[in-house]
Amino acid sequence: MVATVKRKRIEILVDNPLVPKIVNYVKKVDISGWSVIKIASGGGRDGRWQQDEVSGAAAKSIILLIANEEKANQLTDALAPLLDSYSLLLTVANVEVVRGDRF
Amino acid sequence: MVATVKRKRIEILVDNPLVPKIVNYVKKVDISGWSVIKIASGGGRDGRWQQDEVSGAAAKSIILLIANEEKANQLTDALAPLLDSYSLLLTVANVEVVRGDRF
Amino acid sequence: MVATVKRKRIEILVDNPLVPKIVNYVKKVDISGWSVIKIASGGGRDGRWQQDEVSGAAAKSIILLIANEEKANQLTDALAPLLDSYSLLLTVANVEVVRGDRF
Amino acid sequence: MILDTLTSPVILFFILGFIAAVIRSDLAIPEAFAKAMSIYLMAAIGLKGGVEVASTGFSVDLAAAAVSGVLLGFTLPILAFILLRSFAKLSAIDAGAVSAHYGSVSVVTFVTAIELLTATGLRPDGFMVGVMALMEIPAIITGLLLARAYSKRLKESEELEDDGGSNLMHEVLTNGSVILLLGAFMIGFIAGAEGFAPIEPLFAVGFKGVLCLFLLDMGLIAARRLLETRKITIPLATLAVMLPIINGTIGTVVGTLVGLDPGSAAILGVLCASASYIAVPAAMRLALPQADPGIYLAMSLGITFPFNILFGISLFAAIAKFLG
Amino acid sequence: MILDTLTSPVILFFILGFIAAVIRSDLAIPEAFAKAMSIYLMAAIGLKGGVEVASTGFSVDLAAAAVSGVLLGFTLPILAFILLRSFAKLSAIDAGAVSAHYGSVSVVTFVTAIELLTATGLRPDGFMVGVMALMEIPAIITGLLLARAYSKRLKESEELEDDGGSNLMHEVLTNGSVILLLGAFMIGFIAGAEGFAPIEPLFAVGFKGVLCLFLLDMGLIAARRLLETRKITIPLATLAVMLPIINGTIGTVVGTLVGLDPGSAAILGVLCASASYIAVPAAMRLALPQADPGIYLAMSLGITFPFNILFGISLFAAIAKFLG
Amino acid sequence: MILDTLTSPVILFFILGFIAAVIRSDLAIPEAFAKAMSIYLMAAIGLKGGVEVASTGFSVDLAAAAVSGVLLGFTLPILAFILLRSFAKLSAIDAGAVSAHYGSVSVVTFVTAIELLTATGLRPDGFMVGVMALMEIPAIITGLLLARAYSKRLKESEELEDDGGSNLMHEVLTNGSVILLLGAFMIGFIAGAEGFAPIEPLFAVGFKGVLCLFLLDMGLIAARRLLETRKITIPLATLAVMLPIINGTIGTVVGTLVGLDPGSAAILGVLCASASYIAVPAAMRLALPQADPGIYLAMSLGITFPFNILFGISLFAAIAKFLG
Ligand SMILES: Nc1ncnc2c1ncn2[C@@H]1O[C@H](COP(=O)(O)O)[C@@H](O)[C@H]1O
Ligand SMILES: Nc1ncnc2c1ncn2[C@@H]1O[C@H](COP(=O)(O)O)[C@@H](O)[C@H]1O
Ligand SMILES: Nc1ncnc2c1ncn2[C@@H]1O[C@H](COP(=O)(O)O)[C@@H](O)[C@H]1O
Ligand code: NA
Ligand code: NA
Ligand code: NA
Repeated sequence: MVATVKRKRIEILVDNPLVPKIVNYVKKVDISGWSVIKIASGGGRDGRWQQDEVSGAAAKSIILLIANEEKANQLTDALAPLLDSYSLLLTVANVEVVRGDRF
Repeated sequence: MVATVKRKRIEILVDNPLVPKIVNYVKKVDISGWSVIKIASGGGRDGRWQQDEVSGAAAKSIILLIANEEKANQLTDALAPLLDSYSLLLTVANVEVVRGDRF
Repeated sequence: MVATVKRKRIEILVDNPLVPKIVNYVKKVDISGWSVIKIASGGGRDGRWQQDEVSGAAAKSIILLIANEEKANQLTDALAPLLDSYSLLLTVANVEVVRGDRF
Repeated sequence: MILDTLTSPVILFFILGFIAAVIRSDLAIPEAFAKAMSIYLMAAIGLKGGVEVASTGFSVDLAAAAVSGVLLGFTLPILAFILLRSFAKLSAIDAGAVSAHYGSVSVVTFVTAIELLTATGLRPDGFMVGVMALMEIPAIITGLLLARAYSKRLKESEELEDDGGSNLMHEVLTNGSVILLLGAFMIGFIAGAEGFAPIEPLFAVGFKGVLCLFLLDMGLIAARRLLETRKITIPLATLAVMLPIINGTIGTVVGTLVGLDPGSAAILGVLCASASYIAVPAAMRLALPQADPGIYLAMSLGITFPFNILFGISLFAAIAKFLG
Repeated sequence: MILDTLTSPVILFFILGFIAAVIRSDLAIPEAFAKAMSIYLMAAIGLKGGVEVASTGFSVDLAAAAVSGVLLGFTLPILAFILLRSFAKLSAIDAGAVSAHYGSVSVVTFVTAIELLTATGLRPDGFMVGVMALMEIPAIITGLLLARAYSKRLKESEELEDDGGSNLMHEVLTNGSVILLLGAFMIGFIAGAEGFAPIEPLFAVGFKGVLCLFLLDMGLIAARRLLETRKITIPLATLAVMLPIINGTIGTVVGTLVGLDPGSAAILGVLCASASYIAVPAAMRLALPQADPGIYLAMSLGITFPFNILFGISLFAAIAKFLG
Repeated sequence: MILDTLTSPVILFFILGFIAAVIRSDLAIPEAFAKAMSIYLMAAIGLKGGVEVASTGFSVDLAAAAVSGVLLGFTLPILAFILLRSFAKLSAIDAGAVSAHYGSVSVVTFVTAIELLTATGLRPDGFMVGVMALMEIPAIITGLLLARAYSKRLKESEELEDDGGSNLMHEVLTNGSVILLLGAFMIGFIAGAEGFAPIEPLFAVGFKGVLCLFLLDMGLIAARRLLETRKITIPLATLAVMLPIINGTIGTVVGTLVGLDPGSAAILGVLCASASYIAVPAAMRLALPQADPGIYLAMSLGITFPFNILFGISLFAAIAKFLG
């Protein structure tokens, strides 16, 4: 069987205009990379929304990150003060990464 | 270190026309919000498909939900009778939500 | 409460042109299906990229699979030799699948 | 006319798409572009139809066509249901879903028919756009009633979802393509030829070219559906060709009998012959989730659509000419 | 002119979209198509403006319009801020964000106004496109300064993000729509009428038709915003109508005073009356993340935009005519 | 001609995109819109080429151009491979991948060249579209053979993926752009001028305008590639300019020698000079996954494409005129 390593899978749900800001934090913590997935529609306390708004200001994305526990903690610590004002949704889960030593 | 709470991460893979119906169930269970991600293509027992069909009837999305265990159970109980006829794929995983008391 | 079964949630981050190749491996291992999600943008050792490139060669997708542990292992074993040359990112997590006996 | 048809660029692009999919090319039209083209085409035909009715006024023909169209929409699914049950041995649920598709209409088949008929001198009346919009819905109702009447399984589970009915009717009546077609028709009617003039360039200049690119996509989709399906039996494939022939002939004959000119009668035939692949599949997924989309999409998109584009339109034109 | 307005296809498509959303139709314009149309519209008006200035040359009017536009952009948010604080009881942060929207401009309102004014013989000068591009930014600065000056919460958290300022200015100055408008303006200016001729067909033929389809989408978006919002109080709704009336009147009067022809004065009024829903929301999400997007989007997209399209443009045209 | 080039709107839009990316504007063309434009452009040039050949008939020139194009496609990568190995010290795998790009062609460079040459009176023959489609593929084969012949690593791993070969040939021959170009060419040929007339408006009216917007996007993409790359060394950057000059000169000379008119000879030069960034990158990702996309995309998109658009086309036109 192939070797795996335990890593954290971080998902950050964020308004599109704020993605570059979050990515800057990711880079400061020196995580190897990131991937952005678009949310097509959704709803919450502010009611429903759909991606098809001329104003992209209310559209959202998920930033997906694989990182080791240490860097994951650094990142969540760095982002914690912004959670409310940016209304981020930040989740962390355990994953096995196959041959994932570089993450 | 920042405080986290344990929550459930629910993913429901569903045909696009049925998304609003599932969202109605989500609202009944009073989960704080939901996010929809488009599936670009895929395959299963019915063969391959791609998003680029004029008829959106066969296209699929994932509804992503963060909820506490109690609400997650309520939702899966409510959706269970529909799993076969709607051919849903419903998974539940554990996540840590950073400062996630409101979910 | 509804019955659930333990399964593996596999995510394979891969360049778009290679998706069909990976899907061939998925079929060989006889996993019941797969779903492809587009990555909108991202960054890694090679710098940033965005989906909006005329050349789709550098764009990426995630292949999402639910499978039992045995098939998950078969797949990761089969893909392991390709991880580096294809620069795949392959993660495996635990999920509960509701009424998921067919996966 | 069949030869004219087969060398028209509109049809050649359809064939190109079909061949590309068959040889497993990765040629693909982005989904957003395809939707944009279908919005453009629906707005354009709605507008043109409305402008035309604004200049000719309402007529007996219009009323006759509208009433026949709606009645045909309600009744044709019954015949389809019987054939699907007896000949193809479908379950009541699947037969109801498929018959709803064949009673409803395909916008692209309609538009292509308008182009081909106009090119051969059989120009249909402008109000047929309105008739098409009206014909999208009735078959859905008949199809559902048939499925409910003949399926034990459905009757039992009915209590579970009592709210389904009103939701469905709302969904069907506010369907995007119905609203856009009727809305553009109204706008064309209100604006009239004079108000339409400033926006005409976009909707006139691009129309046939856009139709070509759209049919390229439809060729890709139809062939991919057909190649991927595992649900089509020989009886089903046979019906996917027979139903358009039967329904189309009935439609053309009825059109002629109620006094439509040959072009409009042929178009009524095309509407009856065509099977929906946008409004109805979505409605069925919602109202009859137990029905198998693999069956109705493969039949309507994979077989009936190409058949109508390549042969059906010419056939009903010939019948209409012969009768007219 | 209001009646003319309400039977123009451009406006009828807006109304169609609005109604479709209100009856909860699933009609939707794909996001990529909407963005494509907005890129097309901005390139087209930029080019046309540049070509026009290339042939007429720079003039005193141009300078007067540009200076007034920029000054109005800087100052109008102050009035809005006062009203939002006192009358609608908004927090300083929310009031700052909203006032930035009302000081900035809406491209689609501008384009629609150009069409409607030209159709009624009040053709504005080509250089007003450049004025519009210049007016996108100043209000953002005033809005932010007001929020910072009057919000305790902001002052405290200021240390946290000291890099914010320079980032924001960069973001705002390199905003895609500003670059595209000014860039297309420059290209039109360099190419001149002769260089523009070969590409004119696309940008001339399609323009009004594309505007129709774009306004269809805007109608859908405006109504959905309004239906989904839970943040709009009666004072806020009142201001979303009063602010365009006040700002638009000021703009038209100023335009007339600095010597613009009635068409251009009316357009300056429309620019002042319109509220941004592309550039400014994105900037506010970045610079004032604590401000509630539910408020500023519902006001600018849900109320002010429809108000200006349906009534505002005609109102400022009337004022300009009366004064001119 | 260089000055004409640099003030043509088509080129100015490219420069605008380039500048926007350099100042890090967030201006972006939605992916679906860009793909839609590229489908439109390919369908349009394919159709026009086919219609033209239908009216002029097959000729010796056509055969000569096709044969030279294919032979150049097979052989030019060898020279590129040698220079990339010796001068830029690339691994055999990377050198094979890059040389395949430079032997193949860029559709947009071709289209832009057609526009610029036609504008300066050097109108190339219609059949060059077919030549371009034929030139997409040969270099892929040469590039792969070179990589396999000179890379130890590849030879060892060969057993692992024996099915690769047939899959790849299928992939390359059914590549979407090849099918669309050749298919539209065939349709134009079958339909002829008369059949083409009804759909011509879309493909004629919009063409140059769409090309402008497409080049705007290409400017953004080229500059972003260049800014983000970390893989470009000075020798690689030098070759990304030298290879187009060398290949383009060879192509123009060969074109003149086999008897093409100056316009067509210049276009053959442009085809040789241009580097693929659609078909070949996808094929390389599949067939040589070990090759670094960061290198070949940065060279072909980031340097060679802008070089050809801004200078290369004018250069080969001058050479062709001088020789012709
Ligand atoms: N740690 C990570 N987490 C999530 N996505 C990643 C990560 N590292 C790389 N990626 C994705 O993989 C792509 C290629 O990464 P690389 O091979 O490092 O250039 C990036 O553009 C990201 O989309
Ligand atoms: N519990 C949740 N699970 C998944 N997504 C959520 C959840 N709550 C909120 N969201 C997403 O976050 C967005 C903003 O939520 P809110 O801040 O509650 O308005 C929503 O539109 C959803 O896309
Ligand atoms: N094991 C699986 N993992 C991920 N997605 C799946 C799986 N099985 C099915 N799917 C998705 O569900 C769709 C329908 O599957 P099926 O009902 O088997 O035809 C497929 O097209 C996939 O997108
Ligand atoms: Na029918
Ligand atoms: Na304003
Ligand atoms: Na080349």
